[in-house]
Amino acid sequence: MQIAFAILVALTLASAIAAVSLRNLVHCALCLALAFAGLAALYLQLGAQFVGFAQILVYVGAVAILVVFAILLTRGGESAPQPVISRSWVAGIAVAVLVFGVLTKAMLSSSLAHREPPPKPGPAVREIGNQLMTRYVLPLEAVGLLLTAATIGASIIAMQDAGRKQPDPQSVASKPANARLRRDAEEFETPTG
Amino acid sequence: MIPLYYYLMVSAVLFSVGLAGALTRRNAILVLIGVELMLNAANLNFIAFWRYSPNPEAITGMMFVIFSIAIAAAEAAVGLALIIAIYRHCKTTNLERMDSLKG
Amino acid sequence: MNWIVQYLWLIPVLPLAAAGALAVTTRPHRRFGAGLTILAMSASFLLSCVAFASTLGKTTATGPLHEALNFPWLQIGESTLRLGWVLDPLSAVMLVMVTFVSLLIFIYSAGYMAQDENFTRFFCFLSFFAAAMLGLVIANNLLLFFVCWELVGLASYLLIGFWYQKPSAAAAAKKAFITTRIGDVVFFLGILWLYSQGGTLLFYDRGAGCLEETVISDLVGRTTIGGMAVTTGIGLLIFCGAMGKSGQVPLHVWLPDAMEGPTPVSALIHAATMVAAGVFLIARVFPLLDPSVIEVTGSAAALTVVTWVGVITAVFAACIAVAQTDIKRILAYSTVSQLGFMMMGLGVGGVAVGMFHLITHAFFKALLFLGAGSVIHGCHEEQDIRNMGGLKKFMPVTFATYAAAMMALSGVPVFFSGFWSKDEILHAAHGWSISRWPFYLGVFGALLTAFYMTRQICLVFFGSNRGKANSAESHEHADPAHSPHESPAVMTVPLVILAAFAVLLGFIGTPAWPWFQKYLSGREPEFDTDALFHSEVLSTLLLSSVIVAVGIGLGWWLYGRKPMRKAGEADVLEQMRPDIFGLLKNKFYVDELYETTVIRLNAWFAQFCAALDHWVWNGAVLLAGYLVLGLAWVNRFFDEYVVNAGFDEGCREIRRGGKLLSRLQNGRVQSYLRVIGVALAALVLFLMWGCRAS
Amino acid sequence: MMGDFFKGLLVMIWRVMTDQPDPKAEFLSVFPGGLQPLVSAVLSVSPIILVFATLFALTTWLERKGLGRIQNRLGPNRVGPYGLFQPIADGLKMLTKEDIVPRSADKVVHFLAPIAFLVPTLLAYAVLPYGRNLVPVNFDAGILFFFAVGASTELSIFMAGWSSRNKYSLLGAMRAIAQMISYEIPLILSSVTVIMIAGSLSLVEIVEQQGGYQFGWLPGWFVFTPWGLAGFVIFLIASLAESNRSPFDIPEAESELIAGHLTEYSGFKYALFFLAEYLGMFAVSGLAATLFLGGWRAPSPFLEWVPSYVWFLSKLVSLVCLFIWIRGTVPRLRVDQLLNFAWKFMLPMSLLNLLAAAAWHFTATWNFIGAGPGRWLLCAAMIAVPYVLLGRALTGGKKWTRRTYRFAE
Repeated sequence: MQIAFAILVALTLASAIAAVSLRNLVHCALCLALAFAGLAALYLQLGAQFVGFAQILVYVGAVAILVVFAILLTRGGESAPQPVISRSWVAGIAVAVLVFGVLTKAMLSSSLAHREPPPKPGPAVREIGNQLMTRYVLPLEAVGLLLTAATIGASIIAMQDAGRKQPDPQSVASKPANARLRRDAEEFETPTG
Repeated sequence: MIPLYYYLMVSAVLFSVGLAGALTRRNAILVLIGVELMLNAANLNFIAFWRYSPNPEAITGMMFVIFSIAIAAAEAAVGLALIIAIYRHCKTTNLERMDSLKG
Repeated sequence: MNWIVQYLWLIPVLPLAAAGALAVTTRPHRRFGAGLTILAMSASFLLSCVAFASTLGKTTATGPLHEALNFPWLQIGESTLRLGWVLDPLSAVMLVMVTFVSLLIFIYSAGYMAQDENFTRFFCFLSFFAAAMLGLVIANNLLLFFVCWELVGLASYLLIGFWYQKPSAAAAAKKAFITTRIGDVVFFLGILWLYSQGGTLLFYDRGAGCLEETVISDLVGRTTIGGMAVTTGIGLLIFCGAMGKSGQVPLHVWLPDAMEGPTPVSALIHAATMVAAGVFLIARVFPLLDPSVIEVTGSAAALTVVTWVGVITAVFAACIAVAQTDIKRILAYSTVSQLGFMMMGLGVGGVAVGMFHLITHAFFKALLFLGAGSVIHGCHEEQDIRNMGGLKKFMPVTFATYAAAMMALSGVPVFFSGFWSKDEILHAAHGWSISRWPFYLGVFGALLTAFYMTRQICLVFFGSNRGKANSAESHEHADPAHSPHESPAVMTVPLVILAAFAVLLGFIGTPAWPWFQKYLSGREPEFDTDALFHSEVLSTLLLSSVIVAVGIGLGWWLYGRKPMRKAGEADVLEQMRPDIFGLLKNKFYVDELYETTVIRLNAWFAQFCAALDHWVWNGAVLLAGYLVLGLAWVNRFFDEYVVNAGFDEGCREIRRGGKLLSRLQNGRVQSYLRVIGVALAALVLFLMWGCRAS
Repeated sequence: MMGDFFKGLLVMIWRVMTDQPDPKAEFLSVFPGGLQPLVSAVLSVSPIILVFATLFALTTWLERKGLGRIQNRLGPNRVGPYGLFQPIADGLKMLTKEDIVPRSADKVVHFLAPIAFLVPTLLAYAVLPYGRNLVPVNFDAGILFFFAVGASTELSIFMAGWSSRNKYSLLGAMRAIAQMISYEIPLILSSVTVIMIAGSLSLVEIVEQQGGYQFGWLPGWFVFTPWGLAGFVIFLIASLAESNRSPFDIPEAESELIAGHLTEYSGFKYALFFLAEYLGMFAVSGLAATLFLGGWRAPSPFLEWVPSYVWFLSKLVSLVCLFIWIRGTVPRLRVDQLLNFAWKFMLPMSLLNLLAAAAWHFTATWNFIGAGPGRWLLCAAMIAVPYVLLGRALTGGKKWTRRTYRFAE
């Protein structure tokens, strides 16, 4: 138990740090995916099966892919020649450390930090389903709406505006992946690296 | 058995790592990655508190995480689309050169 | 209240709706346009018939029953202006006549205008005109009457100028509009006077209307300049409007020129309906002119004027008609003279006599015009009767109907409607108390009528064809394209129907069985044949028959016996008395007279005004302008050197301050994020201490 | 000690053979408590790997034979009887080949890609119920797990394509990802119908639900309901695309971009990819069998005596044969056709199918005369009518002209 936890934490934190510190953006993205996977594993260890799998499905399966695509579309694929750390990095680090310190202080000073877990709760998936459909049905609807809006908005924002580049209407179809793919084809005619 | 504040520490570290990334990297996408990490740290907190709460039958924490995951996905999609649009507009993802809104 | 009265408004509204629909239809929908208008027209024709039937046998003690429906329309301070419509024998008769004739003419025009590119526009105007006319007929309020009256004028303007490409048509339209307008202004004065005196414009309002005892008996009491009764004055003013509309001398000049419009228009407006509106107006306001009809004693001086104007018009126009060569102009002048007859009839014999002639005349004159149209159509837009002749064999139907109409107009005894109606008038004139001259002049007019109609029909239908096709007699039917031909059925069928009516309609008003007169005056007709053989009735009958015979015989002797050989040849009368003929041919130089007097004066006055404008007002305006300019200049100076300077300084200061502040916003996302992070830390710390404290 | 080890082993095998509950218990009792979880894990994993590796070998042979027959060739017929040992020969060749890595390639990622591809694929097998009591892990969110790991293979494909610094590979990877994302949605939606009806995310539970026979003879498999049939078809098409098989094999279209993201791979890594793809295909067809074809259930009452895993395997293999057949028959799509098909046809149809399933669920309480046929007709109409309309709309009413063949002179 402890060992597994230690391994998972080490993996997660290491890959998270790598994700924000590596030079090559694609590596960053991959490490990010790894960190997400580690987090999912932590969820599983905490007995939140559904959330864990959802985490993998959404983050590793979708968000990481999105990030990768964005990186390639913004030609971040090759390692940046210029320094990747912004000029005011000292201040940034300082702020981060400050926040960390404050958080730890808050945590350690809180009473329930040393609480032990109660006996494992029963399988929660069916329960989650019921709750989603009954108590949380309104938030669920809202989230559905949000996701739809986000899909449409994202595809419209990222779409090559039709007038300029893609005269044919069907390639500006209701899907970024389509436009996306074509754009890759355009942007990566020349071998990169 | 692992006490709660291990998880809290982990999430704190994760949060500050994300914050540091968001604060120090030049590339907009990296900033977004940092933000995602911060979000996940928060999620970890929720799950941990749910698991360690006196009655885990009340699955509010998990619910919260589920919704936040969904929202994070949407946020990532829109954010990345915005970054792409910005890149197409001014040919850079370097945040320090995107300061046309300065006073 | 009779149910049909509730829905009387439908009668004018249906054609109006059709017109509106057509106004937005595009050119290609010819069939739709014609169909729609004809449909609407027939619908309102049926309604009118129902209304007519519902008025039969409804009488009151004093006279006919007037069923009026009034509603408040406009509230001005205390007084409400109420509009409404009325159904009584007068309007019912007019309704039936107008709708029926219009319907036939619509059908006819569908054939006549078939080639015209603005087909739909034409039907739109026609329908609009019919709507206005019907509104005028059912109006129960002098104002509403006037509105419809003006609309009718507008419609006639539009229709006369329908072929506005032709400058002559445009001029004619303008002439008609302005001439009638002169009359209308006076008419409107009359209305205003009536309103100021009587306080109401409703015709019938349960005893309080301006045509009913209370008001009338109140009005006849008052006198105005020259001891003239107010009613008389008002009546005269209103009569001026009637003069303008139905072309009485001296305002008749527009009517002949109005023949520039398409022939169905001439038939509809300038023969059957619109020009009759004037007569109808007089008939409508008859109590004002002659209070005695509603048992109110008062002067009927206005009627005398009406009579004299009518008589003069009748003879005057008849004389001119003798010498015209344009087929439609002849008819136009005959219309004028017939209108004169109607006026005279009203004057000497009352409503019934005039209206009877109006109705019969409407039918046969419409028929004449349609026949003329068919002739013109058949002769390829040829209008000069000298270039016609011998059309009898080319267009038999037209000829038959035309002949019937001609005989009706010139009043061939017994079998033709014109005979009875005109005889009524003559008979009434014979019995007129004031003077005998109207009678003699009327007889003379009737003689002339018969004469010129005979002349026309001889020149048009008998003899040999003098058309361009075979001006050289070498080949009779060389090119059938140019030889005259009969018109299509859609045009001839209305002719036949109208002819039937032109013949038969007379019998509803014979002295033996005066149904029409009784109906109008709201009494039961009784049938007695010996009324026919009453001495002076019989004598007038015989006299008018003799007149007609003489007139026709003269015409035949002069024109029928040895028909005109070729187009260029001079008229027979011209050969005898060139001077008179010339005088008549040029319409007594009335137009020229107006040209030299009225219009010249007008032009001179206009120039005077222009000069005044240019020198006096213009100067004043310029002066004011320069004054303002000077002020503006001073103003500007002040602005630039006082206000602007101060503001510039202030703005510069403000901008400097803004620059300083805007340093904070350097547009870097991450710096904002940093601030947020610090704020977060601060917040957490604050909360912790807050908890500790509490 | 040794005795009851073998006894336990034999008992376990017997129990497995005869579908008895909890086969491992007796054998595990042999081991000390600390070891038991490990041993049980090994016991669950090793047979899966063995069976499916063999199946992979056989399938390659079967595919080449079948394609050969379809294309009127003989196919492999040199090594062993009917060329049965061909896979072994291929395997040897693969393992002994030189492993080439391009100089400019990103070494680490290039190396990690095949592993990152293989591992999730193997993980997916953890939740499939192979027999009546034969399921490695019975998650109560099993199907979600399956899709989660399935989704994480896309990243590995991207790794492969991006790391080998080759435009063909990159294009292939991009195509693959676009295609997988696009077809994951119909895949998941069509299985959501099953989840809705079964009311559970656990595959075991789902198979339980499909028991019994309607009308006495028709098995209660979900494929025998209107929505189930439609869902099954959608699922099959989507899973074809998910496993990059013809006609959706444009990511590795040999003729356009030479094997796509596999261009720069050779030898063992290539073999891993190859293996992983086939394993993925097995897994997904296994899932199809579990969701729609009643998993390990027998098609009719009098065949109940046959062991359940036989049924499962036979269904799986027949699905695989179907895949092979399709590959031999249908030509490859263009990219835009592929994506349009996914987003304009598959997605709406699967959504409608969801509605139909909902209708099925709510009409279950009908109890008037002809209720059964009634709900059948209703759901069938709810699927068929939009299908026809959508088809009309998408083909734009264009007539299919006769295909014209052009030959090179």
